[in-house]
Amino acid sequence: MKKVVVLVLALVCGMLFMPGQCFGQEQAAEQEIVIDTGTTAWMLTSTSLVLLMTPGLAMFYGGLVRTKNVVGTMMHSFAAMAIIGVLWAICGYAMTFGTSHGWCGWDWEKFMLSGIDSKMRASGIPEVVFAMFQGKFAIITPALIAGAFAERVKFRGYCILIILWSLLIYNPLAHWVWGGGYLTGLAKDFAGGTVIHISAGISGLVMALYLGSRRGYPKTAMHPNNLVMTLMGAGLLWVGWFGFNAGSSESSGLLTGQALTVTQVAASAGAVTWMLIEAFHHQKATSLGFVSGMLAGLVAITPAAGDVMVPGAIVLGVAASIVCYLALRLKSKLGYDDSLDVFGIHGVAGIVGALLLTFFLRNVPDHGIGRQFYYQLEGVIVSGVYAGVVTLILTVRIDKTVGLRMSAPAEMAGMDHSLHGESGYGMLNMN
Amino acid sequence: MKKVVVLVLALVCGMLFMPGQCFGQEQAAEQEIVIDTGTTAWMLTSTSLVLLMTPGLAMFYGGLVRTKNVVGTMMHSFAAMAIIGVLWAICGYAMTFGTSHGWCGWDWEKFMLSGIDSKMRASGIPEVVFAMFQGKFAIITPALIAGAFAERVKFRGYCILIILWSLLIYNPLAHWVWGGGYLTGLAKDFAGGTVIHISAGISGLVMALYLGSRRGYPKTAMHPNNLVMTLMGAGLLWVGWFGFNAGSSESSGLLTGQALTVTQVAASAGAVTWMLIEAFHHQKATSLGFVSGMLAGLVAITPAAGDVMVPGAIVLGVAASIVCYLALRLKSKLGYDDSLDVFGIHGVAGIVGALLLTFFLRNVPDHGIGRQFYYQLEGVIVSGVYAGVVTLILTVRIDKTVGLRMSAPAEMAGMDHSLHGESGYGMLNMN
Amino acid sequence: MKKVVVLVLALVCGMLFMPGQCFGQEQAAEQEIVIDTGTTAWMLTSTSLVLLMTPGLAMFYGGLVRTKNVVGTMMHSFAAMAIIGVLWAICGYAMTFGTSHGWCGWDWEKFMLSGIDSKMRASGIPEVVFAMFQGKFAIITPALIAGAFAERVKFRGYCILIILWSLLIYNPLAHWVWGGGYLTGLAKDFAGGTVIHISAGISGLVMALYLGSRRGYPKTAMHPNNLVMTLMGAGLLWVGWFGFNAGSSESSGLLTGQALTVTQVAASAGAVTWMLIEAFHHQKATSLGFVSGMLAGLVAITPAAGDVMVPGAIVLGVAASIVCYLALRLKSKLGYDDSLDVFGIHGVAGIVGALLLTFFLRNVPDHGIGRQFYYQLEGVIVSGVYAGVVTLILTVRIDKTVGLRMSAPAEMAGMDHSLHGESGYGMLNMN
Amino acid sequence: MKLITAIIQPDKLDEVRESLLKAEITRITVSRCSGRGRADQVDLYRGQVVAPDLINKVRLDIACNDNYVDIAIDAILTAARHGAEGKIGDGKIFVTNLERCIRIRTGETGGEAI
Amino acid sequence: MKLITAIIQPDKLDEVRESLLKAEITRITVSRCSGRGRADQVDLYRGQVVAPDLINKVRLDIACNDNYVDIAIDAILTAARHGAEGKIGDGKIFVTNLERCIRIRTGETGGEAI
Amino acid sequence: MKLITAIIQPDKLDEVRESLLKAEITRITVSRCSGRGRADQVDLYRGQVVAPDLINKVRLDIACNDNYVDIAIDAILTAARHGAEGKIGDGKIFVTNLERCIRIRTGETGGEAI
Ligand SMILES: Nc1ncnc2c1ncn2[C@@H]1O[C@H](COP(=O)(O)OP(=O)(O)O)[C@@H](O)[C@H]1O
Ligand SMILES: Nc1ncnc2c1ncn2[C@@H]1O[C@H](COP(=O)(O)OP(=O)(O)O)[C@@H](O)[C@H]1O
Ligand SMILES: Nc1ncnc2c1ncn2[C@@H]1O[C@H](COP(=O)(O)OP(=O)(O)O)[C@@H](O)[C@H]1O
Repeated sequence: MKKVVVLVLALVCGMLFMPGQCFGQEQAAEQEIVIDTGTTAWMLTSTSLVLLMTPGLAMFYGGLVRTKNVVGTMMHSFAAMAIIGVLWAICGYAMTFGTSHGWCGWDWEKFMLSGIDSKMRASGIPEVVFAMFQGKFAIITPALIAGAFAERVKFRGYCILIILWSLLIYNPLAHWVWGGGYLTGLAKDFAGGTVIHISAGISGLVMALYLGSRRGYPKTAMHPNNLVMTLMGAGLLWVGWFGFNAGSSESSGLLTGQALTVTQVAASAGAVTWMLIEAFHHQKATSLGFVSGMLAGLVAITPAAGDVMVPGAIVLGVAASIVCYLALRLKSKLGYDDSLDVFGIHGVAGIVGALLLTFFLRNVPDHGIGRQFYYQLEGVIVSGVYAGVVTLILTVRIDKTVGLRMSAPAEMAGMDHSLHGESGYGMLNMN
Repeated sequence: MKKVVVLVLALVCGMLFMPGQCFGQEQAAEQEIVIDTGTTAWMLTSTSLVLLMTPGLAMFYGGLVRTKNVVGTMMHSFAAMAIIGVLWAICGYAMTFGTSHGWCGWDWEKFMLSGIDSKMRASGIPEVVFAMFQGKFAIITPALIAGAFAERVKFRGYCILIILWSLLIYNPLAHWVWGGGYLTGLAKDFAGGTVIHISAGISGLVMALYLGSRRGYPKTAMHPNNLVMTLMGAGLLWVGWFGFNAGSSESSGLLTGQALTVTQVAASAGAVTWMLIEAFHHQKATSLGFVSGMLAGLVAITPAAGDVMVPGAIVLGVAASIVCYLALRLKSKLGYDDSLDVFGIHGVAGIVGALLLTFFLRNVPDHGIGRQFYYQLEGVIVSGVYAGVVTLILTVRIDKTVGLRMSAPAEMAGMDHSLHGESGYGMLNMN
Repeated sequence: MKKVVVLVLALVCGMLFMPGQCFGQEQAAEQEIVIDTGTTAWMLTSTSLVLLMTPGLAMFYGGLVRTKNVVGTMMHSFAAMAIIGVLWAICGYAMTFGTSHGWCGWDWEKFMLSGIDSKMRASGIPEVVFAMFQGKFAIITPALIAGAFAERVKFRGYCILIILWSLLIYNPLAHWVWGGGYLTGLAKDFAGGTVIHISAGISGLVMALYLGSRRGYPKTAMHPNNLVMTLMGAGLLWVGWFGFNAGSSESSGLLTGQALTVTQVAASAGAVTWMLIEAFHHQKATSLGFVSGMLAGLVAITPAAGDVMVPGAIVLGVAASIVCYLALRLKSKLGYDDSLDVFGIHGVAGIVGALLLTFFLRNVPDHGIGRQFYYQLEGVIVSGVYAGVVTLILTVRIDKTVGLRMSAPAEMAGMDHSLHGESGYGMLNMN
Repeated sequence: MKLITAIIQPDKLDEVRESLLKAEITRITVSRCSGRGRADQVDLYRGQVVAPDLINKVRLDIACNDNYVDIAIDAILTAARHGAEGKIGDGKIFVTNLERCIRIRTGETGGEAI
Repeated sequence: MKLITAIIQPDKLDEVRESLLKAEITRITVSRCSGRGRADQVDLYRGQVVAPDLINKVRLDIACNDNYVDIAIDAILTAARHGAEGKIGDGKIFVTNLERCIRIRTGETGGEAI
Repeated sequence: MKLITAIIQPDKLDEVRESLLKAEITRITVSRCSGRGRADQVDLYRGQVVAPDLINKVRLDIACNDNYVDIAIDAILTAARHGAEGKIGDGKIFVTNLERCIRIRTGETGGEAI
């Protein structure tokens, strides 16, 4: 814990002496871009919607674990909101969208967002709005990973992990794909299929493998403590995804509408497909299946939202659902414990979406479908390998020093009792 | 189940061979309408808000049934999100807003939304945004009906029912009232009082009567399993209704603001009225009463939102609350089992709103109040009779073939166990 | 109860004879302001977001009380939504933003919002939208206070209290600070630090002291019945606060983006700080601590949102968290029962924010920091003293007449049973 | 040693506990249950026997030495009744024989471990 | 007087209650529990003994006079079984001796108070 | 046959179950309860006797044949204690006599049905 504090103190000090308001001059020149209040309004709304996804994810994940881990699991998402919330404003935005220096970007004037306080972007929105919108993506990505090692990690280790993960993996990756780095403009990744879902999926897989299964898995069935809350969370995720995808157009117009449309269609198609599969296999359509299919559809359309039309969205949703369903069956055969299927849904559907979108592009690129597919593959592999390798290093280091895996008695007692000293549902006992 | 699959397969095949991107030429001409980013932003937001109402409804309804049916009841709303979500994009929009052919509309270029991919509407928003906004209404309407026969229908039958209900009832009705059909422009129905609430209310009533009561009703009190969740759902419904009503102005200006204002006022007035009634009758104001009054107010203002002012909104809210309260008392006398009062609230308050609004119009129409009242009555009767008759036919057919009513043992065991193989609140038992 | 009804009836009658639509002429002149659809869109969205905070607050507070009081506690927020919802439209807006008459404002044309039905504001939004946005603030403020005397007040007394509190405290205060009253323009209060949080905090403190502790406090630990719901509520509050603060800019541009940015940063900084403090003191970071810190940060940035930059936001968040943490420790020493820490969080963080912001202003005012600090202090003291004194008078009067404190047996049985005849979680028992 | 099991109305829990405390009985185990007693609502509905609904109750389990049994029962009886004459649904008390009792912390058994 | 405690599957609760009603046994207390019976899922997992998961069950407590005991047990047995031959997990019935029984409302004791 | 009822701390549930499994006791019923044991927090508050709060506990019910009783108790005792010396609140074990036991699926009774 001490190390964290030192880090934080260092940053706080740094910020007090930073060159605050001295960028006034340079800004003047750019100020001619007129503000587009409509686009700004939609980007502000999108920012709110994407932020809403994080509590939505907390509910989604929180409902799926066992009762004794519900608070701990929700805290994984909430902690990301707070920790990355500060970190992104301090240096994350600068690393991602600063002038490219190869591995990552950096501009001192973007440090603490001070230099962009009154800048505008070419799209007619204030740059701070763009920075905040992007910050919400940086928040939700580490929160996603937490599902892979649910119910068995220490909170302290987790906090340190997401700080480092964000600095060493998310920011560079996002920089490469969106910020002017070397993948920018090649692979199509409209709203973060590679940067967010594939990187989270692979990182989750690596950590789940390294940390090992929960005690008792897979012999002991671990039933969701609150499917009702998982459904509520799924509802918020769906709605929030409109901000996620349609907001990624950085506009409020045709492209925005198109992105929203295919998002809606792919989510629906994914959910319907999973229900049908289950109806055939088990004669019963489960609600957990429904939300898994919905999520698969949403993840698959994420990289494609700006570039495919309704039929493509249906195919992507259907395909993602089918492939994820098979992936989950494979997982139970392989027996590793990716507890809430971060890889099985986000990783797999992310890959399906990133590759399959090539065949449903609204405008076929000049370099042809084959070449585009190659770019897509490159994006997938680069994100996957980079995220996987660095995550492994981080996990090992943290587990060896601060400790990441909970002790057996603590795990049996549950995270809520052992790590947070609370219990999620006081109502269960008379009080 | 097989039939459903065949249907879906057929549609999917159809879509793969459809004339995809061949409408490019015709669009060029219309492209001169400049996009209004502000209006687009609000319509995108409204679309998100109305989508949020469906999980809100799932929570509202889910909290009111017994514990053993909570997942099944929430799945009614979620299934509508997915199924109608796909169906609307494929053919619902074309049937509703295509060129009128009498019973319904149709344009091949609206099939799969392909031809409108880059069209604009006169209001300055992309047509896909309008299509998505309208699609959310198509989703929530069948979900509303599900409350009338809660706790006793088979999931498979329900899914087939809502597909057919949407195709045969919702799309034509919406076409008549909004899409250029023969009622367009006569009856005032700003945001769907007739199309949505009256048609859902009457359909629910018909189905509740045909399917019969839940086992044990009304002797056995059936307590809500989670009023707390019902309250949360009510909160989301209220907020979502701003999108519902203010979004129906298809603008971001004066009319939008006026619609939002009266929505807020009518909801408040309805809730306050019900609390006062209960305070007099029972000395206790229940939370269930509160949300019922709120809902009555919201439903009543729906057809009127664009045309009445604050005093009218108060009267509508108060009147709807009083009439619904009486209607529910009458129901318990009559003894039929409209489980969550779809008719008692949506049907009755919808009728109250549609008729009463005539006397509070901001601008009295040229043809006079009497004539307007006649139009309103016509709208109510046409929607009610059409929805009622077709629903009856559908219900009987489905119940006789696929089966709609659950068997007695399955009903006693609960939908969650019998139909979905899940239980909503794992936390209730040690695990 | 009778008195309430008489009041309501009187108002309803008044409204039916009011000079309704006779303001048409005067409006014509102002109609030249063109509507800004983008700003309108954002203000409509903000209105929805701030409304969402009230159910969010219901969840936040509802989760913290004991099981037997969950419905009653949530109803405090919901009742405010309905009661103040009507009251604000009838006369609240007129009292706050009408032409100043010293103690409060008033314009007959603002009564029932009739005269502003089609007016525009200089910012390019319809005045009704502004009225509705402001109305949401009027709703949430009394709902906030309810946390201070949770689990022990009669519902009837509470309803009367919030009506009078709104009329006699909120409307005048808001008028002084924002509506053209004598504090307007002096103290910086961007989104309601003094008017909302300090006034609510002090009022809560006064009432908690007057009404006395809950039976058993502080010897008996009173565990939260549903921390999970409190976390969900916290999520909604954070998201809603974007509307609260960024909406208070009454624009959709640079200032809006800046306000949103510092809101995000201060919330994060507050939450992180509280987690660190707890990690040091107790080796465990609780979720309740997390949300307390988050709330402290959000409250502290509220008056400052338009005027500080990221470093200032971090300092405000950190400082608010630390001071609130100390305040809560002090409270447990003093032993009074501000049940959900309305004063400890809203009051204290509100004061911290209002004073501290002076030192982080983006643009130092011409009259210098010292003078500004004096204005801030004046704002704090005026709001605090006025709210405190009038609240005390109201509380005593209502407690002596209608009754405010529940009887001992009723309190032991719980509000849900005694006052509402319901139980929040039917699922807890087999049914 | 006896095991006293009382089923009471939830709204009386606090009063019963205070009454037991006054009688110096502090150890107790409480759990939720649902129940149906006097079954006056049982009836035929459309010709079918219908299971009447269950009502929320609270179950108290108190292990005590023989000389405390009557004291405990009296404490419950006075506090759990609604009004002077009681109301239907006020509840019931069951007494069974307790053969052994062991305190987990110390391993003590018998009367001392109660 | 005996106290009958039955652990049954949740989906059979309504059927069991109707069956008891037919046998004129109306008074009952119901609560949630989790259980594990026939432990065929217990196994070694990577060399460790693993606690198999608990399954949702419902617990019925019925106090009745001696002449009603067999009637009650029969009523439960018929209704709680899944299918004609029963399924693993169908549950179990325990009978203990009830020494005293007191109706809180009236203070009646013994057989009349059941 | 005896019925063993143990009230333990929730965080020890998994350990106790593993310990019972090792002792070859697999059948069990578990439910939530709240409890108050050593009542050192009871006190006067502003002159009023106050009901101290209830703490979350878990209740285990194990029916077993006489020769298994001590084995089961030992298994619980070792696993449910916090640390070597135990902590206040570790819980308690009650043993009552079980007269009959019936397996619903087969209708078997007595020792075999346990
Ligand atoms: N014979 C019984 N067996 C099991 N539980 C009982 C019995 N009698 C009463 N109870 C429990 O006590 C609760 C209150 O019973 P009450 O209605 O006061 O009893 P009575 O009808 O005998 O006056 C019931 O809801 C039930 O849970
Ligand atoms: N010996 C026992 N002690 C405690 N509870 C038992 C016992 N045997 C069975 N139960 C309870 O009965 C439930 C159903 O048991 P079941 O699997 O039908 O028993 P069996 O394996 O003996 O056929 C179990 O889940 C458990 O709650
Ligand atoms: N005499 C009793 N009657 C009923 N329950 C008891 C009794 N003694 C203990 N318990 C239960 O056991 C739990 C743990 O008790 P504990 O504090 O360990 O007991 P002790 O104070 O005797 O050491 C209590 O919370 C309560 O639920």
